[in-house]
Amino acid sequence: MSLTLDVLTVLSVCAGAFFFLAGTVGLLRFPDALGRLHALTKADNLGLGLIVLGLLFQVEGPSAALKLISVWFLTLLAGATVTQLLARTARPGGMFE
Amino acid sequence: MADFLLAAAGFVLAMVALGLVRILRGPGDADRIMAAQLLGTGGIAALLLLGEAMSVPAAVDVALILALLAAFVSVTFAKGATRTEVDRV
Amino acid sequence: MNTATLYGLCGAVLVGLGLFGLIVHPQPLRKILAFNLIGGGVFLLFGVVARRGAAAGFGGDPVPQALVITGLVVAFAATALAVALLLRLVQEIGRRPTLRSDG
Amino acid sequence: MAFDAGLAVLVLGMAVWTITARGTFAAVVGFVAYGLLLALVWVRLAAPDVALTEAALGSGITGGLLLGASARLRPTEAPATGETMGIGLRVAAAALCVLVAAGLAAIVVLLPEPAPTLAPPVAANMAALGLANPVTAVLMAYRAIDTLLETVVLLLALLGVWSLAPDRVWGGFPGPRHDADPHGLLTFIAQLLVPIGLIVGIHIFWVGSVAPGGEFQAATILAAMWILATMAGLVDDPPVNRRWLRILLVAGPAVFFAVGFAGWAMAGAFLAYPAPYAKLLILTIEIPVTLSIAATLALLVAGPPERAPP
Repeated sequence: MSLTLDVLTVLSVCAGAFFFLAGTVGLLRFPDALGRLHALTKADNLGLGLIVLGLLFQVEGPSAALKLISVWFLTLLAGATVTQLLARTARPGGMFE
Repeated sequence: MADFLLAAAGFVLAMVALGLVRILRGPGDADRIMAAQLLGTGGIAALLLLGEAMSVPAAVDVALILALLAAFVSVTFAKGATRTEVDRV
Repeated sequence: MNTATLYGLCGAVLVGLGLFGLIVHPQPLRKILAFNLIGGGVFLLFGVVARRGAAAGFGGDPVPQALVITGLVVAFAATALAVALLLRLVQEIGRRPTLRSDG
Repeated sequence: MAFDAGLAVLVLGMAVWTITARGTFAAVVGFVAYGLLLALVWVRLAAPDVALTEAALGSGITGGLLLGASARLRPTEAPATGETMGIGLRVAAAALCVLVAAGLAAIVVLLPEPAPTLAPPVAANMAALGLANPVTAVLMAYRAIDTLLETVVLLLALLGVWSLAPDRVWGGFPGPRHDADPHGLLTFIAQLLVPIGLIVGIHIFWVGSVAPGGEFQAATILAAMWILATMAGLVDDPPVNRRWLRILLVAGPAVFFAVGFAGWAMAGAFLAYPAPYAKLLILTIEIPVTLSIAATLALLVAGPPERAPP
Protein backbone atom coordinates (compact mmCIF):
# COMPACT_ATOMS: atom_id res chain seq x y z
CA MET A 1 0.00 0.00 0.00
CA SER A 2 2.66 2.44 1.01
CA LEU A 3 4.67 1.52 -2.09
CA THR A 4 1.69 2.37 -4.33
CA LEU A 5 1.32 5.70 -2.57
CA ASP A 6 5.02 6.41 -2.98
CA VAL A 7 4.86 5.65 -6.69
CA LEU A 8 1.86 7.97 -7.08
CA THR A 9 3.75 10.70 -5.22
CA VAL A 10 6.83 10.31 -7.40
CA LEU A 11 4.76 10.41 -10.61
CA SER A 12 2.74 13.42 -9.55
CA VAL A 13 5.69 15.42 -8.23
CA CYS A 14 7.67 14.66 -11.39
CA ALA A 15 4.77 15.87 -13.53
CA GLY A 16 4.59 19.03 -11.39
CA ALA A 17 8.32 19.62 -11.76
CA PHE A 18 7.92 19.21 -15.53
CA PHE A 19 5.38 22.03 -15.61
CA PHE A 20 7.75 24.28 -13.72
CA LEU A 21 10.29 23.46 -16.42
CA ALA A 22 7.73 24.32 -19.08
CA GLY A 23 6.92 27.62 -17.35
CA THR A 24 10.57 28.57 -17.27
CA VAL A 25 11.04 27.65 -20.94
CA GLY A 26 8.04 29.82 -21.82
CA LEU A 27 9.50 32.63 -19.78
CA LEU A 28 12.78 32.40 -21.63
CA ARG A 29 11.24 32.07 -25.11
CA PHE A 30 8.20 34.35 -25.28
CA PRO A 31 8.96 37.80 -26.69
CA ASP A 32 6.59 40.16 -24.81
CA ALA A 33 5.73 40.78 -21.18
CA LEU A 34 2.10 39.68 -21.40
CA GLY A 35 3.10 36.42 -23.11
CA ARG A 36 5.67 35.72 -20.43
CA LEU A 37 3.14 36.44 -17.70
CA HIS A 38 0.77 34.01 -19.41
CA ALA A 39 3.36 31.22 -19.67
CA LEU A 40 4.51 31.72 -16.14
CA THR A 41 1.23 31.76 -14.24
CA LYS A 42 -0.56 28.95 -16.09
CA ALA A 43 2.26 26.44 -16.05
CA ASP A 44 3.51 27.17 -12.55
CA ASN A 45 0.09 27.04 -10.94
CA LEU A 46 -0.57 23.69 -12.60
CA GLY A 47 2.86 22.49 -11.49
CA LEU A 48 2.12 23.54 -7.91
CA GLY A 49 -1.24 21.74 -8.08
CA LEU A 50 0.41 18.50 -9.18
CA ILE A 51 3.04 18.77 -6.46
CA VAL A 52 0.30 19.34 -3.86
CA LEU A 53 -1.52 16.30 -5.25
CA GLY A 54 1.65 14.25 -4.93
CA LEU A 55 2.18 15.34 -1.33
CA LEU A 56 -1.42 14.49 -0.45
CA PHE A 57 -0.48 10.80 -0.76
CA GLN A 58 2.10 11.28 1.99
CA VAL A 59 0.35 13.31 4.68
CA GLU A 60 -1.49 11.81 7.59
CA GLY A 61 -4.94 12.96 8.60
CA PRO A 62 -7.54 15.08 6.86
CA SER A 63 -6.54 18.39 8.48
CA ALA A 64 -3.02 18.33 7.04
CA ALA A 65 -4.45 17.43 3.63
CA LEU A 66 -7.00 20.22 3.86
CA LYS A 67 -4.25 22.70 4.67
CA LEU A 68 -2.20 21.64 1.65
CA ILE A 69 -5.22 22.03 -0.62
CA SER A 70 -6.03 25.44 0.83
CA VAL A 71 -2.47 26.60 0.09
CA TRP A 72 -3.02 25.69 -3.54
CA PHE A 73 -6.45 27.37 -3.66
CA LEU A 74 -5.07 30.53 -2.11
CA THR A 75 -2.23 30.61 -4.64
CA LEU A 76 -4.70 30.15 -7.49
CA LEU A 77 -7.07 32.85 -6.22
CA ALA A 78 -4.33 35.35 -5.45
CA GLY A 79 -2.37 34.48 -8.59
CA ALA A 80 -5.32 34.82 -10.94
CA THR A 81 -6.46 38.21 -9.64
CA VAL A 82 -3.03 39.74 -9.01
CA THR A 83 -1.81 38.69 -12.47
CA GLN A 84 -4.68 40.69 -13.97
CA LEU A 85 -3.51 43.70 -12.03
CA LEU A 86 0.08 43.21 -13.17
CA ALA A 87 -0.96 42.74 -16.79
CA ARG A 88 -2.67 46.13 -16.71
CA THR A 89 0.46 47.85 -15.45
CA ALA A 90 2.47 46.06 -18.17
CA ARG A 91 0.33 47.74 -20.85
CA PRO A 92 1.64 51.00 -22.24
CA GLY A 93 -1.02 53.18 -20.62
CA GLY A 94 -0.80 51.61 -17.20
CA MET A 95 -3.98 51.05 -15.28
CA PHE A 96 -5.70 54.18 -16.62
CA GLU A 97 -5.41 53.22 -20.26
CA MET B 1 11.33 9.26 -0.20
CA ALA B 2 12.83 12.22 1.64
CA ASP B 3 15.77 12.33 -0.76
CA PHE B 4 13.46 12.32 -3.76
CA LEU B 5 11.35 15.18 -2.34
CA LEU B 6 14.48 17.17 -1.53
CA ALA B 7 15.75 16.64 -5.08
CA ALA B 8 12.39 17.75 -6.48
CA ALA B 9 12.54 20.89 -4.32
CA GLY B 10 16.03 21.55 -5.66
CA PHE B 11 14.84 21.10 -9.25
CA VAL B 12 11.93 23.52 -8.80
CA LEU B 13 14.29 26.06 -7.23
CA ALA B 14 16.72 25.66 -10.13
CA MET B 15 13.89 26.34 -12.61
CA VAL B 16 12.91 29.41 -10.64
CA ALA B 17 16.52 30.58 -10.64
CA LEU B 18 16.72 30.24 -14.43
CA GLY B 19 13.52 32.24 -14.80
CA LEU B 20 14.82 34.87 -12.40
CA VAL B 21 17.83 35.55 -14.59
CA ARG B 22 15.52 36.33 -17.52
CA ILE B 23 13.19 38.40 -15.44
CA LEU B 24 15.67 40.57 -13.64
CA ARG B 25 17.23 41.61 -16.94
CA GLY B 26 13.98 43.44 -17.58
CA PRO B 27 13.32 45.52 -19.61
CA GLY B 28 10.12 46.67 -17.86
CA ASP B 29 9.31 46.89 -14.17
CA ALA B 30 6.33 44.58 -14.73
CA ASP B 31 8.84 41.97 -15.89
CA ARG B 32 10.68 42.43 -12.65
CA ILE B 33 7.69 42.03 -10.40
CA MET B 34 6.96 38.78 -12.21
CA ALA B 35 9.99 37.65 -10.26
CA ALA B 36 7.92 37.95 -7.10
CA GLN B 37 5.14 35.93 -8.72
CA LEU B 38 7.49 33.27 -10.05
CA LEU B 39 9.31 32.98 -6.76
CA GLY B 40 5.96 33.01 -4.96
CA THR B 41 4.67 29.93 -6.75
CA GLY B 42 8.05 28.20 -7.01
CA GLY B 43 8.96 29.07 -3.43
CA ILE B 44 5.67 27.66 -2.17
CA ALA B 45 6.23 24.43 -4.12
CA ALA B 46 9.79 24.15 -2.79
CA LEU B 47 8.60 24.86 0.77
CA LEU B 48 5.90 22.20 0.66
CA LEU B 49 8.35 19.62 -0.70
CA LEU B 50 10.96 20.64 1.85
CA GLY B 51 8.46 20.46 4.72
CA GLU B 52 7.46 16.94 3.77
CA ALA B 53 11.08 15.84 3.19
CA MET B 54 12.24 17.20 6.58
CA SER B 55 9.01 16.40 8.46
CA VAL B 56 8.45 20.06 9.36
CA PRO B 57 4.66 20.45 9.22
CA ALA B 58 4.97 24.21 9.88
CA ALA B 59 6.40 24.64 6.37
CA VAL B 60 2.80 24.56 5.14
CA ASP B 61 2.05 27.61 7.32
CA VAL B 62 5.08 29.38 5.85
CA ALA B 63 3.75 28.56 2.38
CA LEU B 64 0.34 29.94 3.32
CA ILE B 65 1.92 33.21 4.48
CA LEU B 66 4.06 33.36 1.37
CA ALA B 67 1.00 33.06 -0.87
CA LEU B 68 -0.72 35.93 0.99
CA LEU B 69 2.29 38.21 1.18
CA ALA B 70 3.37 37.63 -2.44
CA ALA B 71 -0.05 38.92 -3.46
CA PHE B 72 0.38 41.85 -1.06
CA VAL B 73 3.75 42.79 -2.57
CA SER B 74 2.36 42.59 -6.11
CA VAL B 75 -0.53 44.88 -5.20
CA THR B 76 1.92 47.38 -3.68
CA PHE B 77 3.85 47.27 -6.93
CA ALA B 78 0.74 47.86 -9.04
CA LYS B 79 -0.23 50.81 -6.81
CA GLY B 80 3.26 52.27 -7.18
CA ALA B 81 3.17 51.90 -10.97
CA THR B 82 -0.23 53.59 -11.03
CA ARG B 83 0.90 56.42 -8.85
CA THR B 84 3.78 57.32 -11.14
CA GLU B 85 1.40 57.25 -14.10
CA VAL B 86 -0.82 59.76 -12.33
CA ASP B 87 2.12 61.90 -11.30
CA ARG B 88 3.30 62.13 -14.86
CA VAL B 89 -0.06 63.30 -16.25
CA MET C 1 31.51 20.89 6.17
CA ASN C 2 27.99 20.57 7.52
CA THR C 3 24.84 22.47 6.59
CA ALA C 4 25.07 24.92 9.46
CA THR C 5 28.65 25.91 8.60
CA LEU C 6 27.68 26.37 4.94
CA TYR C 7 24.92 28.81 5.81
CA GLY C 8 27.23 30.47 8.33
CA LEU C 9 29.71 31.22 5.55
CA CYS C 10 26.79 32.45 3.43
CA GLY C 11 25.83 34.82 6.26
CA ALA C 12 29.41 36.09 6.55
CA VAL C 13 29.52 36.90 2.81
CA LEU C 14 26.10 38.59 3.05
CA VAL C 15 27.40 40.92 5.76
CA GLY C 16 30.38 41.79 3.56
CA LEU C 17 28.18 42.43 0.50
CA GLY C 18 25.73 44.56 2.46
CA LEU C 19 28.54 46.58 4.02
CA PHE C 20 29.97 47.26 0.55
CA GLY C 21 26.59 48.46 -0.72
CA LEU C 22 26.12 50.61 2.39
CA ILE C 23 29.47 52.33 1.80
CA VAL C 24 29.53 52.85 -1.96
CA HIS C 25 25.89 53.56 -2.93
CA PRO C 26 25.12 57.27 -3.19
CA GLN C 27 21.32 56.82 -3.02
CA PRO C 28 19.87 56.70 0.49
CA LEU C 29 17.20 54.12 -0.36
CA ARG C 30 19.91 51.80 -1.67
CA LYS C 31 21.77 52.28 1.60
CA ILE C 32 18.64 51.25 3.50
CA LEU C 33 18.41 48.14 1.31
CA ALA C 34 22.08 47.32 1.90
CA PHE C 35 21.56 47.76 5.63
CA ASN C 36 18.78 45.18 5.49
CA LEU C 37 21.10 42.80 3.62
CA ILE C 38 23.60 43.10 6.49
CA GLY C 39 20.73 42.38 8.87
CA GLY C 40 19.88 39.21 6.98
CA GLY C 41 23.49 38.05 7.21
CA VAL C 42 23.73 38.72 10.95
CA PHE C 43 20.45 36.91 11.60
CA LEU C 44 21.73 33.97 9.57
CA LEU C 45 24.81 33.79 11.83
CA PHE C 46 22.45 33.65 14.83
CA GLY C 47 20.52 30.89 13.06
CA VAL C 48 23.72 28.90 12.63
CA VAL C 49 24.54 29.23 16.33
CA ALA C 50 20.97 28.07 17.07
CA ARG C 51 21.22 25.10 14.71
CA ARG C 52 24.50 23.98 16.22
CA GLY C 53 22.91 24.15 19.66
CA ALA C 54 20.28 21.55 18.79
CA ALA C 55 19.53 19.58 21.95
CA ALA C 56 16.76 18.29 24.19
CA GLY C 57 14.74 17.13 21.19
CA PHE C 58 14.63 20.58 19.53
CA GLY C 59 15.99 21.11 16.03
CA GLY C 60 17.80 24.22 17.26
CA ASP C 61 18.47 26.28 20.37
CA PRO C 62 15.23 28.29 20.81
CA VAL C 63 16.92 31.24 22.57
CA PRO C 64 18.88 32.60 19.55
CA GLN C 65 15.87 31.84 17.38
CA ALA C 66 13.67 34.01 19.57
CA LEU C 67 16.34 36.74 19.48
CA VAL C 68 16.24 36.66 15.67
CA ILE C 69 12.45 37.12 15.69
CA THR C 70 12.85 40.12 18.00
CA GLY C 71 15.63 41.40 15.75
CA LEU C 72 13.55 41.12 12.59
CA VAL C 73 10.78 43.21 14.13
CA VAL C 74 13.20 45.88 15.35
CA ALA C 75 14.95 45.93 11.94
CA PHE C 76 11.59 46.58 10.33
CA ALA C 77 10.86 49.45 12.73
CA ALA C 78 14.26 51.00 11.96
CA THR C 79 13.70 50.60 8.21
CA ALA C 80 10.26 52.21 8.40
CA LEU C 81 11.67 55.16 10.36
CA ALA C 82 14.55 55.58 7.89
CA VAL C 83 12.18 55.48 4.91
CA ALA C 84 9.88 58.05 6.52
CA LEU C 85 12.87 60.36 7.21
CA LEU C 86 14.04 59.99 3.62
CA LEU C 87 10.63 60.71 2.09
CA ARG C 88 10.22 63.77 4.32
CA LEU C 89 13.67 65.03 3.39
CA VAL C 90 12.91 64.70 -0.32
CA GLN C 91 9.61 66.50 0.21
CA GLU C 92 11.41 69.30 2.03
CA ILE C 93 14.27 69.96 -0.41
CA GLY C 94 12.36 68.96 -3.55
CA ARG C 95 14.98 66.57 -4.86
CA ARG C 96 17.00 63.60 -3.81
CA PRO C 97 19.41 64.31 -1.00
CA THR C 98 23.09 63.66 -1.68
CA LEU C 99 25.92 62.43 0.45
CA ARG C 100 27.62 65.80 0.49
CA SER C 101 27.01 68.28 3.23
CA ASP C 102 26.56 71.11 0.69
CA GLY C 103 23.92 69.06 -1.16
CA MET D 1 24.01 19.22 1.00
CA ALA D 2 23.87 19.91 -2.75
CA PHE D 3 20.47 21.48 -2.16
CA ASP D 4 21.87 23.72 0.55
CA ALA D 5 24.82 24.78 -1.60
CA GLY D 6 22.45 25.69 -4.44
CA LEU D 7 20.16 27.62 -2.11
CA ALA D 8 23.11 29.50 -0.59
CA VAL D 9 24.33 30.46 -4.07
CA LEU D 10 20.84 31.72 -4.96
CA VAL D 11 20.67 33.82 -1.79
CA LEU D 12 24.07 35.32 -2.52
CA GLY D 13 23.09 35.93 -6.14
CA MET D 14 20.01 37.87 -5.06
CA ALA D 15 22.12 39.88 -2.60
CA VAL D 16 24.61 40.75 -5.37
CA TRP D 17 21.69 41.79 -7.60
CA THR D 18 20.26 43.99 -4.84
CA ILE D 19 23.60 45.76 -4.53
CA THR D 20 24.48 46.05 -8.22
CA ALA D 21 21.10 46.60 -9.96
CA ARG D 22 20.99 49.89 -11.80
CA GLY D 23 17.48 50.96 -10.84
CA THR D 24 16.26 51.23 -7.26
CA PHE D 25 13.05 49.45 -8.15
CA ALA D 26 14.86 46.44 -9.60
CA ALA D 27 17.01 46.34 -6.48
CA VAL D 28 13.93 46.25 -4.23
CA VAL D 29 12.48 43.36 -6.24
CA GLY D 30 15.79 41.56 -5.74
CA PHE D 31 15.51 42.22 -2.01
CA VAL D 32 12.01 40.71 -1.84
CA ALA D 33 13.29 37.60 -3.63
CA TYR D 34 16.24 37.51 -1.21
CA GLY D 35 13.87 37.53 1.78
CA LEU D 36 11.78 34.77 0.25
CA LEU D 37 14.82 32.55 -0.24
CA LEU D 38 15.94 33.29 3.32
CA ALA D 39 12.60 31.88 4.50
CA LEU D 40 13.60 28.60 2.81
CA VAL D 41 17.00 28.77 4.51
CA TRP D 42 15.31 29.15 7.90
CA VAL D 43 13.29 25.99 7.28
CA ARG D 44 16.56 24.22 6.43
CA LEU D 45 18.05 25.50 9.69
CA ALA D 46 15.15 23.94 11.63
CA ALA D 47 13.77 27.35 12.62
CA PRO D 48 10.21 27.42 11.22
CA ASP D 49 9.20 30.22 13.61
CA VAL D 50 11.86 32.47 12.09
CA ALA D 51 10.86 31.32 8.59
CA LEU D 52 7.31 32.54 9.27
CA THR D 53 8.58 35.91 10.51
CA GLU D 54 11.00 36.30 7.60
CA ALA D 55 8.30 35.48 5.02
CA ALA D 56 5.76 37.84 6.56
CA LEU D 57 7.91 40.71 7.85
CA GLY D 58 11.41 40.53 6.36
CA SER D 59 10.24 39.90 2.82
CA GLY D 60 6.55 40.80 2.71
CA ILE D 61 5.88 44.00 4.62
CA THR D 62 9.41 45.39 4.32
CA GLY D 63 9.22 44.70 0.57
CA GLY D 64 5.89 46.53 0.31
CA LEU D 65 7.25 49.50 2.27
CA LEU D 66 10.37 49.77 0.10
CA LEU D 67 8.45 49.29 -3.17
CA GLY D 68 6.12 52.13 -2.17
CA ALA D 69 9.08 54.33 -1.25
CA SER D 70 10.92 53.61 -4.50
CA ALA D 71 7.80 54.49 -6.50
CA ARG D 72 7.54 57.82 -4.68
CA LEU D 73 11.24 58.53 -5.12
CA ARG D 74 11.34 57.56 -8.79
CA PRO D 75 11.18 61.14 -10.15
CA THR D 76 14.29 61.98 -8.13
CA GLU D 77 16.31 58.92 -8.99
CA ALA D 78 18.75 60.26 -11.60
CA PRO D 79 22.13 60.59 -9.88
CA ALA D 80 23.67 64.02 -9.54
CA THR D 81 27.07 64.44 -11.16
CA GLY D 82 30.21 63.85 -9.16
CA GLU D 83 28.29 61.84 -6.63
CA THR D 84 29.61 58.36 -7.24
CA MET D 85 32.76 57.33 -5.45
CA GLY D 86 36.16 57.27 -7.08
CA ILE D 87 37.67 53.95 -8.04
CA GLY D 88 40.28 54.12 -5.30
CA LEU D 89 37.70 54.54 -2.57
CA ARG D 90 35.66 51.71 -4.04
CA VAL D 91 38.61 49.35 -3.95
CA ALA D 92 39.37 50.37 -0.38
CA ALA D 93 35.74 49.75 0.60
CA ALA D 94 35.77 46.37 -1.14
CA ALA D 95 38.96 45.41 0.70
CA LEU D 96 37.42 46.39 4.03
CA CYS D 97 34.29 44.36 3.30
CA VAL D 98 36.28 41.30 2.24
CA LEU D 99 38.20 41.60 5.49
CA VAL D 100 35.00 41.78 7.57
CA ALA D 101 33.45 38.83 5.70
CA ALA D 102 36.63 36.79 6.07
CA GLY D 103 36.77 37.53 9.79
CA LEU D 104 33.17 36.43 10.26
CA ALA D 105 33.79 33.32 8.15
CA ALA D 106 36.77 32.44 10.32
CA ILE D 107 34.58 32.78 13.43
CA VAL D 108 31.95 30.49 11.86
CA VAL D 109 34.55 27.85 11.05
CA LEU D 110 36.19 28.11 14.48
CA LEU D 111 32.99 28.02 16.55
CA PRO D 112 33.56 25.97 19.74
CA GLU D 113 32.79 22.27 19.78
CA PRO D 114 30.52 21.09 21.39
CA ALA D 115 28.29 24.08 20.76
CA PRO D 116 26.92 25.83 23.87
CA THR D 117 23.15 25.58 24.09
CA LEU D 118 20.31 26.76 26.26
CA ALA D 119 17.86 24.24 24.84
CA PRO D 120 17.86 21.84 27.87
CA PRO D 121 16.84 24.51 30.46
CA VAL D 122 14.14 25.77 28.10
CA ALA D 123 12.85 22.21 27.66
CA ALA D 124 12.90 21.64 31.41
CA ASN D 125 10.83 24.74 32.21
CA MET D 126 8.37 24.64 29.32
CA ALA D 127 5.92 22.34 31.06
CA ALA D 128 5.42 24.87 33.86
CA LEU D 129 4.26 27.44 31.31
CA GLY D 130 1.75 25.18 29.59
CA LEU D 131 3.35 25.95 26.22
CA ALA D 132 4.58 23.40 23.70
CA ASN D 133 6.41 25.78 21.35
CA PRO D 134 9.90 26.49 22.76
CA VAL D 135 10.35 29.75 20.83
CA THR D 136 7.08 31.18 22.19
CA ALA D 137 8.18 30.04 25.65
CA VAL D 138 11.45 31.96 25.30
CA LEU D 139 9.71 35.06 23.93
CA MET D 140 7.01 35.15 26.61
CA ALA D 141 8.88 33.88 29.67
CA TYR D 142 12.64 33.33 29.51
CA ARG D 143 13.35 36.56 27.60
CA ALA D 144 10.02 38.30 28.21
CA ILE D 145 11.85 41.52 29.07
CA ASP D 146 13.23 41.63 25.50
CA THR D 147 9.78 41.17 24.05
CA LEU D 148 8.35 43.86 26.34
CA LEU D 149 11.04 46.35 25.35
CA GLU D 150 10.55 45.47 21.71
CA THR D 151 6.89 46.50 21.82
CA VAL D 152 8.10 49.80 23.29
CA VAL D 153 10.71 50.18 20.52
CA LEU D 154 7.99 49.77 17.91
CA LEU D 155 5.95 52.51 19.58
CA LEU D 156 9.00 54.81 19.71
CA ALA D 157 9.63 54.23 16.00
CA LEU D 158 6.02 55.16 15.27
CA LEU D 159 6.39 58.32 17.38
CA GLY D 160 9.49 59.14 15.35
CA VAL D 161 7.61 58.68 12.08
CA TRP D 162 4.65 60.77 13.25
CA SER D 163 6.89 63.57 14.48
CA LEU D 164 8.00 64.13 10.87
CA ALA D 165 4.59 65.54 10.00
CA PRO D 166 4.46 69.27 9.18
CA ASP D 167 2.54 71.36 11.73
CA ARG D 168 -0.49 72.02 9.57
CA VAL D 169 -1.35 68.32 9.19
CA TRP D 170 -0.43 67.25 12.71
CA GLY D 171 -2.99 64.79 14.01
CA GLY D 172 -4.31 64.19 10.49
CA PHE D 173 -4.59 61.17 8.22
CA PRO D 174 -1.37 59.24 7.53
CA GLY D 175 -0.17 58.78 3.96
CA PRO D 176 -1.76 59.79 0.68
CA ARG D 177 -5.41 59.05 0.02
CA HIS D 178 -6.03 55.91 -2.00
CA ASP D 179 -9.02 56.18 -4.30
CA ALA D 180 -10.98 53.11 -5.19
CA ASP D 181 -9.71 51.48 -8.38
CA PRO D 182 -11.93 52.55 -11.31
CA HIS D 183 -11.88 49.02 -12.74
CA GLY D 184 -12.88 47.51 -9.43
CA LEU D 185 -10.15 44.90 -9.74
CA LEU D 186 -8.13 46.04 -6.75
CA THR D 187 -11.33 46.29 -4.71
CA PHE D 188 -12.12 42.73 -5.70
CA ILE D 189 -8.66 41.47 -4.73
CA ALA D 190 -8.88 43.17 -1.36
CA GLN D 191 -12.38 41.85 -0.69
CA LEU D 192 -11.14 38.37 -1.60
CA LEU D 193 -7.81 38.31 0.25
CA VAL D 194 -8.52 40.31 3.40
CA PRO D 195 -11.01 37.83 4.95
CA ILE D 196 -8.72 34.91 4.07
CA GLY D 197 -5.77 36.78 5.53
CA LEU D 198 -7.64 37.49 8.77
CA ILE D 199 -8.39 33.78 9.16
CA VAL D 200 -4.75 32.86 8.45
CA GLY D 201 -3.61 35.48 10.97
CA ILE D 202 -5.88 34.16 13.70
CA HIS D 203 -4.76 30.62 12.88
CA ILE D 204 -1.07 31.57 13.16
CA PHE D 205 -1.75 33.34 16.47
CA TRP D 206 -3.65 30.41 17.88
CA VAL D 207 -1.17 27.66 16.97
CA GLY D 208 1.68 29.75 18.41
CA SER D 209 1.45 28.06 21.82
CA VAL D 210 1.93 24.53 20.47
CA ALA D 211 3.50 24.93 17.02
CA PRO D 212 5.54 27.52 15.09
CA GLY D 213 3.66 30.80 14.94
CA GLY D 214 2.69 33.43 17.47
CA GLU D 215 1.97 37.06 18.06
CA PHE D 216 4.57 38.73 15.82
CA GLN D 217 3.77 36.64 12.77
CA ALA D 218 0.03 37.00 13.30
CA ALA D 219 0.32 40.75 13.85
CA THR D 220 2.31 41.12 10.64
CA ILE D 221 -0.38 39.32 8.63
CA LEU D 222 -3.14 41.41 10.19
CA ALA D 223 -1.16 44.58 9.41
CA ALA D 224 -0.62 43.49 5.79
CA MET D 225 -4.35 42.91 5.38
CA TRP D 226 -5.17 46.34 6.80
CA ILE D 227 -2.67 47.96 4.41
CA LEU D 228 -4.18 46.01 1.52
CA ALA D 229 -7.64 47.27 2.44
CA THR D 230 -6.39 50.88 2.61
CA MET D 231 -4.59 50.56 -0.73
CA ALA D 232 -7.78 49.32 -2.35
CA GLY D 233 -9.65 52.32 -0.94
CA LEU D 234 -11.98 50.08 1.10
CA VAL D 235 -11.00 51.79 4.35
CA ASP D 236 -8.89 54.81 5.25
CA ASP D 237 -6.36 55.06 8.04
CA PRO D 238 -7.85 56.95 11.01
CA PRO D 239 -6.44 60.39 11.87
CA VAL D 240 -3.59 59.92 14.32
CA ASN D 241 -5.19 62.17 16.93
CA ARG D 242 -8.02 59.72 17.59
CA ARG D 243 -8.11 58.65 21.22
CA TRP D 244 -9.24 55.08 20.53
CA LEU D 245 -6.34 54.64 18.13
CA ARG D 246 -3.81 55.75 20.71
CA ILE D 247 -5.36 53.46 23.32
CA LEU D 248 -5.11 50.58 20.83
CA LEU D 249 -1.44 51.36 20.21
CA VAL D 250 -0.41 51.43 23.88
CA ALA D 251 -2.76 48.68 25.10
CA GLY D 252 -0.28 45.87 24.39
CA PRO D 253 2.76 47.34 26.14
CA ALA D 254 0.53 48.63 28.97
CA VAL D 255 -0.96 45.19 29.70
CA PHE D 256 2.53 43.67 29.41
CA PHE D 257 3.88 46.15 32.00
CA ALA D 258 0.86 45.60 34.25
CA VAL D 259 1.34 41.83 34.29
CA GLY D 260 5.06 42.39 34.78
CA PHE D 261 4.55 44.53 37.89
CA ALA D 262 1.85 42.18 39.16
CA GLY D 263 4.55 39.48 38.99
CA TRP D 264 6.31 41.27 41.84
CA ALA D 265 3.29 40.95 44.07
CA MET D 266 2.28 37.45 43.01
CA ALA D 267 5.56 35.65 42.36
CA GLY D 268 8.30 37.87 43.76
CA ALA D 269 9.92 39.21 40.57
CA PHE D 270 9.21 41.49 37.62
CA LEU D 271 7.51 39.50 34.83
CA ALA D 272 7.38 36.33 36.95
CA TYR D 273 4.22 34.34 36.38
CA PRO D 274 2.68 32.41 39.30
CA ALA D 275 2.80 28.79 38.14
CA PRO D 276 -0.90 27.84 37.99
CA TYR D 277 -1.84 30.95 35.99
CA ALA D 278 1.15 31.08 33.64
CA LYS D 279 -0.68 30.14 30.46
CA LEU D 280 -3.67 32.35 31.25
CA LEU D 281 -1.41 35.34 31.94
CA ILE D 282 0.60 34.74 28.76
CA LEU D 283 -2.61 34.68 26.74
CA THR D 284 -3.77 37.86 28.51
CA ILE D 285 -0.59 39.55 27.35
CA GLU D 286 -0.52 38.08 23.86
CA ILE D 287 -3.95 39.20 22.67
CA PRO D 288 -3.56 42.97 23.27
CA VAL D 289 0.11 42.82 22.23
CA THR D 290 -0.85 41.24 18.90
CA LEU D 291 -3.47 43.92 18.22
CA SER D 292 -1.12 46.75 19.24
CA ILE D 293 1.75 45.44 17.13
CA ALA D 294 -0.54 44.97 14.13
CA ALA D 295 -1.77 48.57 14.40
CA THR D 296 1.78 49.88 14.92
CA LEU D 297 3.20 48.00 11.93
CA ALA D 298 0.37 49.16 9.64
CA LEU D 299 0.82 52.79 10.70
CA LEU D 300 4.61 52.56 10.32
CA VAL D 301 4.06 51.59 6.69
CA ALA D 302 1.43 54.29 6.20
CA GLY D 303 3.96 56.95 7.22
CA PRO D 304 3.58 60.36 8.86
CA PRO D 305 0.29 62.29 8.64
CA GLU D 306 -0.03 63.99 5.24
CA ARG D 307 -3.63 65.22 5.25
CA ALA D 308 -5.11 67.68 7.74
CA PRO D 309 -7.42 66.29 10.45
CA PRO D 310 -11.15 66.63 9.88
